[in-house]
Amino acid sequence: MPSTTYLEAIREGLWEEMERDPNVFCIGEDIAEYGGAFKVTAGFLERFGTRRVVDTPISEAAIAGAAIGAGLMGLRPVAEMQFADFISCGFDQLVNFAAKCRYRWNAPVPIVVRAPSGGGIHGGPFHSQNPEMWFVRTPGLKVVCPATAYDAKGLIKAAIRDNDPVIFFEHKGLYRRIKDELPEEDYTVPIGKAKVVREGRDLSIVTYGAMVWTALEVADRLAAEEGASVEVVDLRTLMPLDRDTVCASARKTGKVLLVHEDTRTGGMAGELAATINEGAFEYLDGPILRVTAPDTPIPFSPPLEEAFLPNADKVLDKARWLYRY
Amino acid sequence: MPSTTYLEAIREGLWEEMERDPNVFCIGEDIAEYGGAFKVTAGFLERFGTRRVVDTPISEAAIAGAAIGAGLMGLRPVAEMQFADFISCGFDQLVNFAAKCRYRWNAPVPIVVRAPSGGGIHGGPFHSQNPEMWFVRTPGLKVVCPATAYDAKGLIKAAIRDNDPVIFFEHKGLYRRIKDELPEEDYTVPIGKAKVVREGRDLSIVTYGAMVWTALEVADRLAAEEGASVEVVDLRTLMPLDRDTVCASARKTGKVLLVHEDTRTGGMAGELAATINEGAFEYLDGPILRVTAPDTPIPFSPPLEEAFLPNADKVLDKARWLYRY
Amino acid sequence: MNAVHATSADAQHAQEEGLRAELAHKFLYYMSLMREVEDRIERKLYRQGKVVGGVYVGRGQEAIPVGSALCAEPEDVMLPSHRDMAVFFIRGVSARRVLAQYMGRVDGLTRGRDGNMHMGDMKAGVVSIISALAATVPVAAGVALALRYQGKNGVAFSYFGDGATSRGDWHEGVNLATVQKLPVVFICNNNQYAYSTPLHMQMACANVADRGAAYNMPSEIVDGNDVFAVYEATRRAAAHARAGLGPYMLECKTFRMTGHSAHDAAHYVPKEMFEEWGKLDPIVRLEQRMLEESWAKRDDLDAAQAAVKAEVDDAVAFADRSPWPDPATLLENVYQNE
Amino acid sequence: MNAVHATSADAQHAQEEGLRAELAHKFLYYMSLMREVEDRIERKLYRQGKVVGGVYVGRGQEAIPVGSALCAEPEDVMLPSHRDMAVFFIRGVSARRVLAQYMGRVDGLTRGRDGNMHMGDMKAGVVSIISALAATVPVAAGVALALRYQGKNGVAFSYFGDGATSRGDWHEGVNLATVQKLPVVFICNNNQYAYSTPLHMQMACANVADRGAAYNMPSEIVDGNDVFAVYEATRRAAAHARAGLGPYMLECKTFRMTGHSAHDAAHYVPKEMFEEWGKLDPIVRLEQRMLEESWAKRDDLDAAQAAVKAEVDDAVAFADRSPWPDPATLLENVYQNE
Ligand SMILES: Cc1ncc(C[n+]2csc(CCOP(=O)(O)OP(=O)(O)O)c2C)c(N)n1
Ligand SMILES: Cc1ncc(C[n+]2csc(CCOP(=O)(O)OP(=O)(O)O)c2C)c(N)n1
Ligand SMILES: [Mg+2]
Ligand SMILES: [Mg+2]
Repeated sequence: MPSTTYLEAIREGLWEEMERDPNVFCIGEDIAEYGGAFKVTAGFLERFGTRRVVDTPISEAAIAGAAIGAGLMGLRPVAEMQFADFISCGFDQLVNFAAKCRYRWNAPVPIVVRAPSGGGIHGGPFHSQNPEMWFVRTPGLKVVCPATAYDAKGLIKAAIRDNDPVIFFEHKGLYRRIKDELPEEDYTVPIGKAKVVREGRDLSIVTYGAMVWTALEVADRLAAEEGASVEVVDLRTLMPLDRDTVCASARKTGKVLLVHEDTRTGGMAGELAATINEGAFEYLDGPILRVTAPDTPIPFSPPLEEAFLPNADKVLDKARWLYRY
Repeated sequence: MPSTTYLEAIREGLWEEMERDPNVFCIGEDIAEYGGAFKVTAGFLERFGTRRVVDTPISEAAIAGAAIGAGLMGLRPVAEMQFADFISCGFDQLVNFAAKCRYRWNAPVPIVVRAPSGGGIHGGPFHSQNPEMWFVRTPGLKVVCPATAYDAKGLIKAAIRDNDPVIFFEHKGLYRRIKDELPEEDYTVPIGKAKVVREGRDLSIVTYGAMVWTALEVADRLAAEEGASVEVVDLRTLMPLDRDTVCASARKTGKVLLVHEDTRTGGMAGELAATINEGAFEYLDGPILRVTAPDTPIPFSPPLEEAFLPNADKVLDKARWLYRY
Repeated sequence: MNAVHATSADAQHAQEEGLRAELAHKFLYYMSLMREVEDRIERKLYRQGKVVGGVYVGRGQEAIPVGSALCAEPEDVMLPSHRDMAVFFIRGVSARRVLAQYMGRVDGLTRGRDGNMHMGDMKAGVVSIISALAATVPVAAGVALALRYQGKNGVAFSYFGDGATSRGDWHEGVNLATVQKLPVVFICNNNQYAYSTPLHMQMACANVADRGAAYNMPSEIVDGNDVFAVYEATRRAAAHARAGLGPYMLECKTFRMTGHSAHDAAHYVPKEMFEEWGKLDPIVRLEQRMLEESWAKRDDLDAAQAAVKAEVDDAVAFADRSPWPDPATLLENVYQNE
Repeated sequence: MNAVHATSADAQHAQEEGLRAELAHKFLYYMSLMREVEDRIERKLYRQGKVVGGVYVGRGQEAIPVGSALCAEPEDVMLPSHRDMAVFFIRGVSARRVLAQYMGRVDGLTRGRDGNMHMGDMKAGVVSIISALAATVPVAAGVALALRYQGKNGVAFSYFGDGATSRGDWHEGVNLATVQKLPVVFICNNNQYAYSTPLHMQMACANVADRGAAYNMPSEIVDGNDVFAVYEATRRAAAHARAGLGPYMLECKTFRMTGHSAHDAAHYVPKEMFEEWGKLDPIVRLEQRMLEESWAKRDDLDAAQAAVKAEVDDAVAFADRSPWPDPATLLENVYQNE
């Protein structure tokens, strides 16, 4: 198989699910004739028609709400937010309607909301956000953040087949940067399972999304520099959180560095720090540290954005410190 | 001075600020003639007129947006959400407009959004939520959660005088349950400062909102039971977070129990766990633990709601365990 | 016209009369049942502390859910708002289960997890509201989209109050439904207040129906206290939607004959409005018409009311016996298989 | 009519002519400046990589910001959308600063913290948009509320595209403004597309102005490519709002003579539309009228265009010299005193 980009992997996963299950359909802004702002659904209109590729007015609440209504009826809508940043415009539908139907009245809402997120593309404060924590903290929603093309395809398929609402964050910076050889056959990646993407003994870096690649680079560099053996855990799903894999890694290495592109306060690292405290405190040989974006909006200008985003140098600094601790 | 309820304290603070500063005005649903769903603004219409007590249509986004517009013009709007649960309907205005104006274009948005939150009143999934973390994780917003009548009055005044957007969570369960003798004179309580409400040596309970009272009860009970000296820290403000006070307490007692009424995953306890790890790891004599509501919507029926909410028994169990650790 | 024709016309007329009489009895049953259940809840169970939390009733507005929902076909899907209890009865949900819902018991549609009208059952074709007003409007568009997608001939019935039309979700949902020409009947109960807020502080247009122009959507004003009028209008609206012509809105003018909720004395409503609208009580009007048209005698009506009371007595007893939810189940069903 | 009268009428006429000519020159200056700055950005700086991120231009729509904003009084507050660059120029923000903004430099209105039209300056009376479309509409209501509160006679100018009217925030903002009778002029540039989505997939009504009925708001359709028409209509609208009669909406029909953004080739737009609307270019039309009315000679116009080009040359050079923001400032000004 030729090498497939992260974006193409999502497109393929979506396409195959549309082929497999006539209940799957797409809904969003500019997704039909235009094929979506990032062209994830390019060609879908020609293959599946307007019935299954539904262009909407600029109405994120209506997109979310219509997906919910169709989901309650047994369809499997895949809604696209043009940018994850606009998900706040349909927020109530997701956190209050979709998230609580099953618990309240036993009504499954099997929807997927695709949300292109993340920085590094000079998108500025409104085209670069990482809003995953709004949803991680909302019981009833699942939150997925793939880092690789393989996982992106396997997870979009799993999300579509899942019987709960899934917010699917696609990192824009990975869309065309990351590739994988993908299997010919149908496969899924289970929601709720983290993956140890590199085994190590001395230090764990727990992360997700684009920062997985940063962590891998840091693992290489710290090995070269100090002979350190760094384990990298890719969470892949933030909710439900695979606490076992995280704690197992913490128990094994005794030192944990948490990394995310999202801003610091109230970010995923906090939840992980609490989890590791609860599940591996006695194994810790050093403080649980975190490298994250600072608590600011995401600036536009390249030098500011670069200063804002975590990168390998920043992660390496903390990793080295913790390794030597 | 006669004893003043938490609700009355907020009302007084708001009233006095309206008297003090002609730029302060209120905007929200049913706040004028009706005086608000909880009667916080009862009598305001008669005193201040429709110009300064603005009833709106059912439009949380418009309430938030209009407050922002007026704030940009130099007024000091105090917007009321009828219940904190509806803040998700005006979400984008708060997290994307209000939060980012100062950073982006140096435009202060001195607004206060009052949001009656919290459970224990059989309000069910849509009238009991604690949505503070949506805002704590959004740089540019301040988040305040008073636990006492004294603080409620001092903080609403500080919030109104603050030049940044403040989300002011009022715990509905405290409205009429909690009282204080309030000073005659004008006073404020600084935003961003936690308070050690009970000094102790053996164990710290860090919490906020209604759970402060639970923590104090637990401190008494653990003292009686085991002779333990429990320190209780009331955060009062969640953002900006007073990390120093939290870490100082952790360094002093070496054992920290984090408590909140909000659900577990992605809750404030995570942020605190990370903060304490970073600032007091070497002083820890036991794992940082947390007692929170579980990750479910908030159920309506009294036996379920009781099982859902953290209470003194649940906190005491963990506190005892940690004390003996 | 010859004898045969005359006879068949007579027969048809008689048959129509019979159908109308039958319909009137159905109307009466459901309207009375709703009135009685809500009365018990608001005036007894709530005051006894057996119903807790927010209680909103539809007293005086019963003609709207009843007249409209009785037009619905089995495939149609209902999205009632918080003053439309009769929709549940018409969809086959018993008074027993509704009362158990209000009392937070396991036999309620949400098994105690939610209260009052916050309930639904997809098997009965009823979607639960959430508190956020108008949130069901975009959801109704999605339901209608699915009905069409699935090749069904069903219609979504989307209910809301006058105040809910101020919400962004309302606009987005109606706009999407009209652009997509989806089979939705929008049913507004314009009871002239939203909590304490009178209509003119909610919208600058005189009628909710005036909002229809913004969506090029046919919109009709209906006497919401005349159950026959609601029924006829809904038939027109549903036929329009079912024919693939897109959404249709009904503005049913009515009045909320109570406070906003059980704890609201509605001091802000001029007394005369209660008096004036009290004279237009939809159940009284229906009974009068039934007597006038000789569809029923006073005795029949009394018997019907007695039967409803008995049914509700039984339902209250049932609900009162229904177990409380087991706290051990608290964590179940947030996600599937948990 | 005696001689004195005739003379004074003539004088008045001459004076009016003079004013119109002067106005036309102003129109031309601002429209040309916007066109030229945006051309440089889209066709040069963006392709050179000197402007990064999303670039949206208002080519062909310049008459709308220019004709409307030139009606604004100093106290009025502008809330431009993303194709209204000229509003900034009219409010005294130089081309230098606008270009520095696009290039992410410290001399941009956001000092590099945000890009393109995401900028504002309360001292100039301009509120910055955020990306979320129509989010400024409720904010405009709040600005207008404040103007009235403060006893000012100002008006808020709220700009948006056709597609933005689908958003809930638009509805809520317009509804609040009309209920409160706030001094807002709503100015829609209906350029017939929202990104790739044509009008009929955005709304079921034929005109954005049709939405006005839902709010009992006077709404006028204007030739958006005729700057005089926009100017006259805005004067009517602003006078209405200023007189305390509440909001007034203008739907300026126009066409987006580009793709949605610099990276969109707009294959989905039928070629004929570009051709047809190309003939209605507002700058060309204005120049023609100026020649016809003898307000200017060809040479004057050429000189004016040359002056604009020179101004923009200077502005680009300025922006290019403007420093990058210092990464050390990253954390500043999230809150006050930080
Ligand atoms: C988004 C939102 N804001 C506020 C409320 C609180 N609230 C509940 S009912 C109500 C009034 C509703 O008025 P209307 O839509 O006319 O329905 P009615 O109660 O009159 O039937 C309000 C303000 C809510 N439920 N949702
Ligand atoms: C809430 C929201 N959803 C989606 C977008 C992405 N987006 C940016 S501009 C645009 C089209 C806007 O159309 P219109 O309002 O007609 O303005 P125009 O660009 O045509 O001037 C879209 C969909 C956005 N900015 N905000
Ligand atoms: Mg109403
Ligand atoms: Mg447009």
